[in-house]
Amino acid sequence: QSSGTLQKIKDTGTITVGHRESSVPFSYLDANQKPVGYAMDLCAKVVDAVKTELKMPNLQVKYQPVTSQNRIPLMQNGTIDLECGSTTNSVARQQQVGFSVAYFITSVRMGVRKDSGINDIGDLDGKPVVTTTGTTSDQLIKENEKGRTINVKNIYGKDHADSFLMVESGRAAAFVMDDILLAGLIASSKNPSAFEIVGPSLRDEPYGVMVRKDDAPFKAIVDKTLVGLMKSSEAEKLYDKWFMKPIPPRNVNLNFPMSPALKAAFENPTDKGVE
Amino acid sequence: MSDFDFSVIIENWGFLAQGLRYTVQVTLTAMLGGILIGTVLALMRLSSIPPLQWFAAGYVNIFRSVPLVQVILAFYLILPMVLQMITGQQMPIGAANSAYFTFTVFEAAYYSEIMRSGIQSVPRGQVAAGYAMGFTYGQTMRLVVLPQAFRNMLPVLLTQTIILFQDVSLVYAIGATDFFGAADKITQRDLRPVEMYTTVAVVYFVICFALSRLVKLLQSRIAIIR
Amino acid sequence: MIEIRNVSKWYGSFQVLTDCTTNVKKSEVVVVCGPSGSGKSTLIKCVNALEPFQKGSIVVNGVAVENPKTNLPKLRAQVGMVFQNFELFPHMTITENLTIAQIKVLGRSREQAVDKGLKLLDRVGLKAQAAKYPGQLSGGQQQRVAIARALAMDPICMLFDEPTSALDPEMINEVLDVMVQLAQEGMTMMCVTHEMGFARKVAHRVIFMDRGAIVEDAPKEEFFGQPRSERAQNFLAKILHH
Amino acid sequence: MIEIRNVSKWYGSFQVLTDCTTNVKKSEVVVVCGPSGSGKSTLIKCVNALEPFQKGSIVVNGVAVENPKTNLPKLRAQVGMVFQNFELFPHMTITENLTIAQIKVLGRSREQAVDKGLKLLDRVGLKAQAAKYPGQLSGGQQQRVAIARALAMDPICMLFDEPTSALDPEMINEVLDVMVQLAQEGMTMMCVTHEMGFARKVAHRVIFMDRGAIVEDAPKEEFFGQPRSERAQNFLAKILHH
Amino acid sequence: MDYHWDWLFFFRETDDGLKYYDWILSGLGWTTLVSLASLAVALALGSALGVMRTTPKRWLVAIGDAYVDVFRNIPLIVQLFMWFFVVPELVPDSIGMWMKQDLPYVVIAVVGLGLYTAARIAEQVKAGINSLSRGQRDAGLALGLTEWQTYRHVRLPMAYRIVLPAMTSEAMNIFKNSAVTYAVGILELYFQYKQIIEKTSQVLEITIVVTLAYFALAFLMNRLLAFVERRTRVPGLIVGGKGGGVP
Ligand SMILES: Nc1ncnc2c1ncn2[C@@H]1O[C@H](COP(=O)(O)OP(=O)(O)OP(=O)(O)O)[C@@H](O)[C@H]1O
Ligand SMILES: Nc1ncnc2c1ncn2[C@@H]1O[C@H](COP(=O)(O)OP(=O)(O)OP(=O)(O)O)[C@@H](O)[C@H]1O
Ligand SMILES: [Mg+2]
Ligand SMILES: [Mg+2]
Repeated sequence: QSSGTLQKIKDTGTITVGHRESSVPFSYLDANQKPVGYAMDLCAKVVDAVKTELKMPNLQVKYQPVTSQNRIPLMQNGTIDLECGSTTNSVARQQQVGFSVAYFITSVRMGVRKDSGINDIGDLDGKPVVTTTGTTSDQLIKENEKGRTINVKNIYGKDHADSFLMVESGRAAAFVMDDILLAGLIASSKNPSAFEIVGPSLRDEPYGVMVRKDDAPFKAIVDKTLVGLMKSSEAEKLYDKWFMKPIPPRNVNLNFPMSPALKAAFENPTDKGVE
Repeated sequence: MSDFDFSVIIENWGFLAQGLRYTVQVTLTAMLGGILIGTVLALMRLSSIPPLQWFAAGYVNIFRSVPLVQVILAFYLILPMVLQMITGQQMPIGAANSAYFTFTVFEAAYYSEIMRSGIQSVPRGQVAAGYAMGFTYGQTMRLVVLPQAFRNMLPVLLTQTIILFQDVSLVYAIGATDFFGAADKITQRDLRPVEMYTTVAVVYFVICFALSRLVKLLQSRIAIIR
Repeated sequence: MIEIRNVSKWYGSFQVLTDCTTNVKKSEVVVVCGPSGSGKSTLIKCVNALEPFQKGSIVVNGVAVENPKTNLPKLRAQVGMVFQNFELFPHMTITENLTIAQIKVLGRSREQAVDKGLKLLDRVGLKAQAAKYPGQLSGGQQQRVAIARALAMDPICMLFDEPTSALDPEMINEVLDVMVQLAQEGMTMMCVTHEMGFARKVAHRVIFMDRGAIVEDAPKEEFFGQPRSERAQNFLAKILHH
Repeated sequence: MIEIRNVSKWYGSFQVLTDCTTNVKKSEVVVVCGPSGSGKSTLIKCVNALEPFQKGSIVVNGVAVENPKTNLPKLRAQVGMVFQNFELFPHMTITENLTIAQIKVLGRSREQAVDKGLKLLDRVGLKAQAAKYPGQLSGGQQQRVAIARALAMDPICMLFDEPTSALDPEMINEVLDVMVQLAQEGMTMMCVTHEMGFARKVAHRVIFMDRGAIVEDAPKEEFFGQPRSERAQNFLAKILHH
Repeated sequence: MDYHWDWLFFFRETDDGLKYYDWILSGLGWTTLVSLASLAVALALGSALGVMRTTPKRWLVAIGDAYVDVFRNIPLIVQLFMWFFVVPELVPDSIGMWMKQDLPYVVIAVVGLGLYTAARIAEQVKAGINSLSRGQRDAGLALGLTEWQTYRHVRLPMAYRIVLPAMTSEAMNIFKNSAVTYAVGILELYFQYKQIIEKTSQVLEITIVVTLAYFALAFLMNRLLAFVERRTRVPGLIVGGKGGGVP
């Protein structure tokens, strides 16, 4: 089934893009319920490339919302051809699906209240730390404690808004999560100046565009497009648009400058997954 | 928390309303379809033909033992595969459409139990009277038993519908946007959970409360006939 | 008209009817009595095949009810039946109760059916109640409607199963009066009842059942004069004494 | 023993009892009859305050039941009551039915209570059924147990509400026999019933009610000989005729 | 469909040193604990409310009715959110702080789920009591039992028997409803389910296993209550259902 996706797109005359609905600023719904975001812009370029490749300028593009639970099965059963969200490229996932080169590198860090006095993982000893289902913060903390013995009380929010609310309401001292998500939450909160992101990166994770497994021809088009954007500094412009400027629907500004890790990734694009 | 910011509700009211409409549509579809299939299942269960009894009992017991979320997810993932096997081509049916099907099939199990006790609440003598008048089985059911069973169970059927209405929120598992899902998505994006949840609670309460008052009204209406 | 020949019936291993044989001729009125649980209801329900039986034969108007080829709905439509608990359809008005089977089974037009229904309702003295629901009538009135409903099908015979035993003492006579009138007009009737006054007045024969068997089957005069079996004597003594 | 003085009762705006006055002396047996819905059950339930009433007074053994200070459980324990549908407790064995109130209300020990219960069960001829559940007994047996249950509390008087009207004709006498015996032993009794045979045999007085009012209250001989009111005459004619 | 099946991943080690099946077992444990504890709360409170709604006292009926109206008409997940995030802000600060920092989350989950289910139990208990003939109460009172004693010895024992089938459904439901408590941070089965999907992406295997686990829990509860139903069946008495109906 190696030539699967391109063949399928050709046969059906449509390409289905899977997107998230609240992954700011990668892929989310704007005020008109249209999916927008950094990853969506990148994918639009991919779709253009597919049109050119197949010589089908009138290719129909369908959008399909996905969740973190169903995105992989939906990719596998053919509901979506391309997933543009904030999916970490991990070795475990590579058993099931394929990934493009990384278009973003996130770091797991801590979101805290400014008045909490927490600056480093050492300050977390004996405190409740929240994270969202799917991430094991205590494990990351253990890996990074560097000889110190830190005991934290782990609590879990059902989603990022819940977890953030735990920090906001004082249930948790810190929210251990991808820094870009923390930045988005802080920017959207009622009082952005009350929170900050602190501490070292506990782990770096690459985000990739998800495609079907072992579909080299299609993945090649995706990679070629993305690498082209990165080399031509067009990716940088898109980054600027979504991370450094006010974005819809509420015109908040994430003010999240490009990290050295991402710069490096743009220089040397790779589709290596994290362990 | 004293500084409630309800602007987020107003800005996104269109999206919420759209979600509410979807919730209502799924509820109505699953109610009508579920009662229809449920009645057939109830008749099968009460029939004297063992294979029909087994089928109906199995259907009801399996669906009643599995969490709805899992069923929603499983149907969403598996249904396209089944369709593909039948038609030979990939047929993604979409989250929104899958929910109509799943809820109808799932709720049928619950409605069937209600209809079964409704049918059993009709005295045996009524069936005998129907037959004695020369009615066939079908006529006895259609003209005598089911209208009474339905009337007796109307409040319970509606109560189940209230539960169904609330359960539609579980379609978040497949990413369809019902009322709750819309609220949740806006919450994740704009981060006003307290305001959003309060609004959601009020809207659900008002609708379900109105429905449960309707149940009471119907109960007293029916009491006159008896 | 109704021939019951060696009918036996079991519920599982429990025998409810044992080798019952009797015969109801046209225009004859037969009263069936006996202790509770003796199988009276069961026997009478066998006549229009509301209960199946395993042995013997019942022939109604020339048709064997146990024959799998018999068109039961058609047969039942010809046999009127009145139940202890009336069994009017509570969700229909009195008029609908009287017309639904005429329309759905006999295929009469709605006008014909209503016409017939109202005539019979008048006959049982309830024309004024036509638009009410059964729940709005007293027990005696409901039972009279039930009789009218059966008559509306122009039955060739009528079966009654303790038609007065669910009624208040005062209302029993309302119903018995209608039944006496029917008997006097020559309707063939098979009637389970403990109203010995009624039996004395109109029955031609009395059947006494005990434990599923027909113990006595005698002309009225003989039965009340001197029942042969001791069981029947005891029974009569008990229900006549108070 | 039981004095009912000008009792009136309303359900909302509907008057169920209108100015009822009567008196039951020690060892007297009073039968209450009247058409359905005339308020017989309501009146008898007022006597042990199962129904509240808005006007008048009822004094039982010197205690006014409508007085808010009256200890109702204690009063009710002294007044035995038997219901139309027996109302045995279906989830308790016969023995438990007979002992629960003795233990919980009178504070008797379990042995005492069982002893007393079995004695009474023997008296109504049901000692063998002590370990069964009510659902396993016939109606007549159940009603006899219900009488025994009431007697177990050593009541000073007994109220009966149509104790035989839910029974099969054959079983009525089992129950009436027990009641006749009780009456002959000098128990004070107030008894709603249509069994005129029973009334003739043991009643001292008969009360006839119609539409919530006591229309006749006369010694038995007078009532059966020549009821004063036309309504009572009609009623008697109807229920005695068949 | 090019799905990569791997049933053995359950025996693989996770990053906290346990195996994935340990996660599932621990989730199963929490699910059972939360469900049974909530069921106990719901039965106690629901019975009390159900009884209140059948008394002749108007104000007791009103309280019971209002409770049922509120707790039945708001989705469980919203109620849990309210208990978790909103209620601590509405009470005095010291209590609020205690609720946030010292009160174990499982207590909030049990209270939330228990109070929600209590509304349904209250409906059933009320229906059960009302389905008894009024004569049963009268008979109890006539023997001198107090109003409370007639509930305790006469009406409730029968009412429970009558509504046991309906309660069985509710008891089965509570396992499924307990899945929502992951929203207040309980590490029960559904939480582990999501967690494992995030970690391993073996969606189908884990979905099958977890679905079967829920099925097994509900089924066990069903058998248990069927046993109770058999044990408490009153000889000679037909309670509803069975036997009626269509030939
Ligand atoms: N569905 C059934 N299954 C098993 N036994 C039954 C069933 N229906 C009736 N019986 C039994 O059959 C016997 C005869 O019942 P039937 O109703 O004919 O008696 P009956 O003479 O009409 O009594 P009654 O005067 O109480 O109406 C009884 O012993 C009864 O228990
Ligand atoms: N809870 C109630 N609410 C309103 N009306 C009632 C209520 N209970 C009884 N009634 C009415 O009060 C009247 C008297 O009822 P009651 O039961 O005392 O009559 P009865 O003489 O015992 O009749 P029966 O012979 O049918 O038992 C009837 O008209 C009845 O409809
Ligand atoms: Mg019978
Ligand atoms: Mg009465």
